[in-house]
Amino acid sequence: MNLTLLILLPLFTAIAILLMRNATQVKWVALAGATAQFILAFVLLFLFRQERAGGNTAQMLFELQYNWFPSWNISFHLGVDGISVAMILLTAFVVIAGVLVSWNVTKMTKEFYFLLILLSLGAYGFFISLDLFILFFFLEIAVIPKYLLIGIWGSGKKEYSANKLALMLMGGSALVLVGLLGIYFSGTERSFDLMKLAQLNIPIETQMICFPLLFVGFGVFTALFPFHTWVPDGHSSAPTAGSMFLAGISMKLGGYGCLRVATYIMPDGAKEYANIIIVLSVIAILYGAFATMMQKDLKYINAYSSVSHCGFVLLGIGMLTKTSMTGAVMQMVSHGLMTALFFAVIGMIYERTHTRQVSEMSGLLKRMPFIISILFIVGLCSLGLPGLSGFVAEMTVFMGSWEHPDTFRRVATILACLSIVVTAVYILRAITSTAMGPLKAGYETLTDATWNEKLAALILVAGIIAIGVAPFWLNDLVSPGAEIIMQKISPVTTGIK
Amino acid sequence: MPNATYITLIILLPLAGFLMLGIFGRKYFKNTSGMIGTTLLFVSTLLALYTAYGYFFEYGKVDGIYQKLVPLKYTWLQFSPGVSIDMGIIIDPISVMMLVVVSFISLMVHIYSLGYMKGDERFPTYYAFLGLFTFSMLGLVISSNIFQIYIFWELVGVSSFLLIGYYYDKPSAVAACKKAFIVTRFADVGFLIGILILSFYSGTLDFNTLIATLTSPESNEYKNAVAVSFLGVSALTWGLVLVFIGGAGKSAMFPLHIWLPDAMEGPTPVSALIHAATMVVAGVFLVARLFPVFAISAPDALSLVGYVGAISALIAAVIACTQTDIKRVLAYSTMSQIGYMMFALGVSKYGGEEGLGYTASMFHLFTHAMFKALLFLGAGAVIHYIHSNEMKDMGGLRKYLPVTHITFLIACLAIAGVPPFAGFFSKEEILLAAFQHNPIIYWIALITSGLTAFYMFRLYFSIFWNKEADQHDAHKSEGGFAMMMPLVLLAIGAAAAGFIPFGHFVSSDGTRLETELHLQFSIAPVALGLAGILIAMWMYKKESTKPDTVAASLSGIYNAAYHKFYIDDIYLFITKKALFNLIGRPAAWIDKNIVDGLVNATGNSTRDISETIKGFQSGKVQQYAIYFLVGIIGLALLFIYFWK
Amino acid sequence: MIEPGLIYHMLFISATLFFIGVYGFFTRRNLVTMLMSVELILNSVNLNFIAFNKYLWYDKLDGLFFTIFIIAIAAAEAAVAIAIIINLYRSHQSIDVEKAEEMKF
Amino acid sequence: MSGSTIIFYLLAAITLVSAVLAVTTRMIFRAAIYLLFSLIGIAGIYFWLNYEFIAAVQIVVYVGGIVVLIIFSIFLTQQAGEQLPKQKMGRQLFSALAAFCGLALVMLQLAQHEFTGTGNKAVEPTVANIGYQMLGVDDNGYALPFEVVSILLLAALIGCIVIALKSKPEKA
Repeated sequence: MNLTLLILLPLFTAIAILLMRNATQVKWVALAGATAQFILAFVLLFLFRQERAGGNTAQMLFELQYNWFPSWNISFHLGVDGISVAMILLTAFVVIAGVLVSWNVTKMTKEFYFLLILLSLGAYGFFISLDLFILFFFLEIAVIPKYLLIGIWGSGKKEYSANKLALMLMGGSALVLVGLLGIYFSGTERSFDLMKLAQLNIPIETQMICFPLLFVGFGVFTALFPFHTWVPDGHSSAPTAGSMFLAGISMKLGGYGCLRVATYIMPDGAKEYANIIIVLSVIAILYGAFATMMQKDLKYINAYSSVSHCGFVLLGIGMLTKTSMTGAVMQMVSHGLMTALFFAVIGMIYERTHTRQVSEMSGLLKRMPFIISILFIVGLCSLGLPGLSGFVAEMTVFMGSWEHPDTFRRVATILACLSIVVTAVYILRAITSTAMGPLKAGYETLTDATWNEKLAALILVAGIIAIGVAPFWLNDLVSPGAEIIMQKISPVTTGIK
Repeated sequence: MPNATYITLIILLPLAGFLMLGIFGRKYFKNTSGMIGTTLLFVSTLLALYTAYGYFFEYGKVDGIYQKLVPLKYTWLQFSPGVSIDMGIIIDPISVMMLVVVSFISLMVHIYSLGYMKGDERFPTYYAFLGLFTFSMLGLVISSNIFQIYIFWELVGVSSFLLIGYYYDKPSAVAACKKAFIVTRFADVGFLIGILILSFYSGTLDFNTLIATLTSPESNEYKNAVAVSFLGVSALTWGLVLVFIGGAGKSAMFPLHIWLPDAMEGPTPVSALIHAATMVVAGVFLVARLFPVFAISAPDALSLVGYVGAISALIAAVIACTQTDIKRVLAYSTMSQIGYMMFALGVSKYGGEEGLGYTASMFHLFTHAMFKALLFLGAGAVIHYIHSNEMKDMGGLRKYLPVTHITFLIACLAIAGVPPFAGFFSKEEILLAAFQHNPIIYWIALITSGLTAFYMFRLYFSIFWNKEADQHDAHKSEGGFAMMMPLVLLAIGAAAAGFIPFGHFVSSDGTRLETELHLQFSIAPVALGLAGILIAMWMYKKESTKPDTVAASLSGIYNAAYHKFYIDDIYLFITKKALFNLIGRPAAWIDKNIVDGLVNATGNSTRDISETIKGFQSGKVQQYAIYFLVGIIGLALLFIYFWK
Repeated sequence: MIEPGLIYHMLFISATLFFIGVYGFFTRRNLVTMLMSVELILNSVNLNFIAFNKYLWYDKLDGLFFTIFIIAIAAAEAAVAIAIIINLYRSHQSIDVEKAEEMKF
Repeated sequence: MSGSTIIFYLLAAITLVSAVLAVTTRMIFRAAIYLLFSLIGIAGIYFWLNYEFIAAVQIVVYVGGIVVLIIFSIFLTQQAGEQLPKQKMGRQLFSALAAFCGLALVMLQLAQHEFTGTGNKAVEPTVANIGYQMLGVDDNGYALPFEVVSILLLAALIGCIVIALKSKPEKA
């Protein structure tokens, strides 16, 4: 399969959207494009599994390389492994759901959909790049539409949030860029090629400097404590689809970058800084969870819980075992689906009740059984109910983390485990007080979900359940990739024989 | 060999019911959902009975020992070589016994609910949730992998949450379901960490392998697990204690019991199924499942189980004497009886005659399921008739509810340990086991058994005798066939289950255990039981002021017990005051003001700096020219004199 | 015939003239007088070119050509400048630079 | 001190003194006149150096063209007799200081620098030589800059017209 399709498809969709005359056409073109992406992602999955089943054990499949800027050794180098395929699937799910829930956007519809599709273009490009320069290029493509999405279609203090988000993410990108250049100029060979750099054994001094730059840079995207404050403001001000993309896709760019770029290229740096990463991620997990408990706005609740959940991604990476890395990727996929769905549901509720304050809602189950059922599913997923994706991912991280016999990591793991209680507290608080209790006066005429909302929700729920009920396929997809990343990190003493 | 397909079907049929009714029920099966659920479960129950028959009488026994068979195992999630979550089926005496109990009680509740929940707006949802619960509980008991049990453990918890909150527009129900979920969740963290510890040291998650490695003193795994210690206690003991915390949460052991009384907000049949007969004994089941490890490798952990069980039994019995809500009385009674099962395990040893406690515990679990379900369903019938849970609204109902009255009486006699009802046999075994191994626990158990008889008959007399029935509408009937049939069936069970030679089937090591009655030993408990009944009769048979007088004379302890020994208030203090105010609020504050403040401060200082700098851009050409010249001179000096 | 030492004199004159022009450019507030200062500066440059041509590279005429071109450009520049000044005067009723400061911040 | 040298110093003095007066006087018209003298002084220096052609150009373009242009613009924008507004004292001092420092620096550098001329044969700056080279297209020809400057002049011409045009009143 030619991977450029993944870039060209959104590109042509975006162009086609610009050529459309009215909002209806725009919507249908966007939906068609998103559906095509969705199908393409599954075709990719299918072909990938076929290749692997056929015995192709190359690290990257479907590789593709064009010279782009030969004098600086920049090439247009694409390729996927299991981790990328998982992330691409996630993106496809979120994009189609995002397009569907935005069906009622009336303000500048064409531009809105254009930006959504552009963002997906950046994400796909990011996930399939094997050249750090184009990886960075796509990263930037994925950042800029967010600013506009929040600034134009947002709500509340949207300008503030848009600025904050864009500046913090740009700051992160700047660190990434500095780190990339540091790597580029450090070795004997000037190269941006990921696969080449991974073989190069970058000197430890360089790693000590560049690893934190890259990790923190990407970490900003994935809400690394204390660089997470864009998350609550950004998510709560963004339009529904914007929040979905932000939490479902953008935050994953960071996690993927931490894993694929920082840890893969600089294993020694990762080992040196592992303890710091663990401490920060445990803080993010617990502190995010406790901060969530005090939130009153549904979007803030989900945003802070994202901080907590993304902490698991970083914890999985910081623990540096194959299982924990696999868990980190699973958590990315799971959290992407789950949080996108959560934001979609919040958006649906908000469209009907015109409030997001938990205290102002009550007994909605009576009027909108479908939406609230989805809310229950996503809430339960968030607190890690077996059968849904969150459980699988968190447990994999825990199991991976527990493979270290030293006390420090043990304590970290136990602290992280404790968060599942806090998660239960805030999730139950949020869903019971919105959904249950007597129906609030004035809400008697609320209606249930429309076809597009139902479709969007069901697609995401299908993803969540597919992972939750049958995690082995995702595990099989991801763990070989994690293993390769782990190969260069000299085997950490594992207790499990 | 057992047929894996049948056993899988036992579990999957309720799940099918859940999916079908949950997704399509509201639209297509508005009225037929009850019948669908019940039929599916009926098939399940038949299959379970068939499996039990097959296991106990056909293939289960090899050389006189019941084997642990694993007819199905499927790798669900591979962590690292050897460590994986498998979805499997384990067939051994306790899992088969539980299969029968769970499916049978569940079937009774399904049938009963056909009458009890008739006309409810969310009828299909109710049956869907029942299906989900039954699925999870059945899955739990046949789990062959410790992580698999955790998975179903959580699913059981969530179905319990959904069913407690079934009347979702009642704020008290909403609060109760939250509380139940969060308290058990808290305990589950212990369970989870326990799993992590056990899996780390044994290198597996599979029950059979895990038990085998951790109970053989020669294996390296065992040596490691015992050698590593934390706070003077070996890692293995820690792991088991943590697992037990999980079990204690689910089984409402002191001090994690606070959710159980509140859980009575759910529909009464649900209380009968989940919060009396099946889910709450999951903790007991878990300890029994890991019993060899407890008994052989970590006797300290096992004695902890024993003491926790005994304390819970006593405290719950005392509290039960003072409660006025009949369902709450039953809830505390459940807790007390589970305490019995726990300490029976706690005083047991592994293997042979020494394993009497194990058998007794399982036996009690079995009989308790019968009579406690019966009690709840009977209470349900009463509540259905009176529309109130409070004792003071009841009295003299024996004429109006004859079937309920008789069956309820049988259940009360059974729980009070009056021969020849089921409870007598199982309780005698427990007391015997305790007597043999731990006198302290034995005395606690004895006192508790007297209290049990007292509070059960207090309940019985208050409902069916006491003041004469007033203006209850005569035209109201006791409830249809659907409600009466389960009562009668369960009453038969409660009356006759004790005659099953339980030790022949279930014992700690799978061998045949002969249990005989020691008549001279039985005198004390039976006498105490009868005394309890007589006191209750004296106080409550006729309407009088005696109870108040007694309560007044024992005011200190009465008040403490009436307020559940203030444990709820302590929890409330810890969570509301401490957790929210001391951690949650500061965390949110720090985030808003310090972390975010720093971010904003960075932004603001950038702006301030630029405000200062922009003064240079005055728009005045001459100023620019001066800067320009000064700059040039500066650069020239720099390059000429300093940077040659 | 040629005294090389004189080049120093020429360059001193040129430099002095230049800084006189600079001083004028800094202190004058009237645009026309600023333009005059600029002309002085240009002339000092011309003088420099000529001096170098005369005393150091007398075998070529390049300095001379530069001077010619500078004079041509200066003429054009003066014309444009004056057009701008007049336009500014129309819009501001003044040609005080201190008052023409819209392009700030 | 030969007569030639005296003339040189005289010309230099005229140039510098009138330049100083041109930038300091507060009568704008007088400033223009002082500028005129300064430019004439420079033309004199050109004559003194035997660069007659340049001297002529200097007089024709600067004295005859630019200064006249400046005087016109003074008339167009200003009451000729008015005194210029006084600059702030601080600004004056600072400008003088900056200019003086710059001058000192340049002078210092000049004084320390040793100039060496080429030993080649001199080329006479006659009008014929200038003319040939100006329009020559060989290695030393200046035809291209010449053309460029002519285009620049044209552009300046058009630019002047456009800038100085009165903007039309906007149509309603």
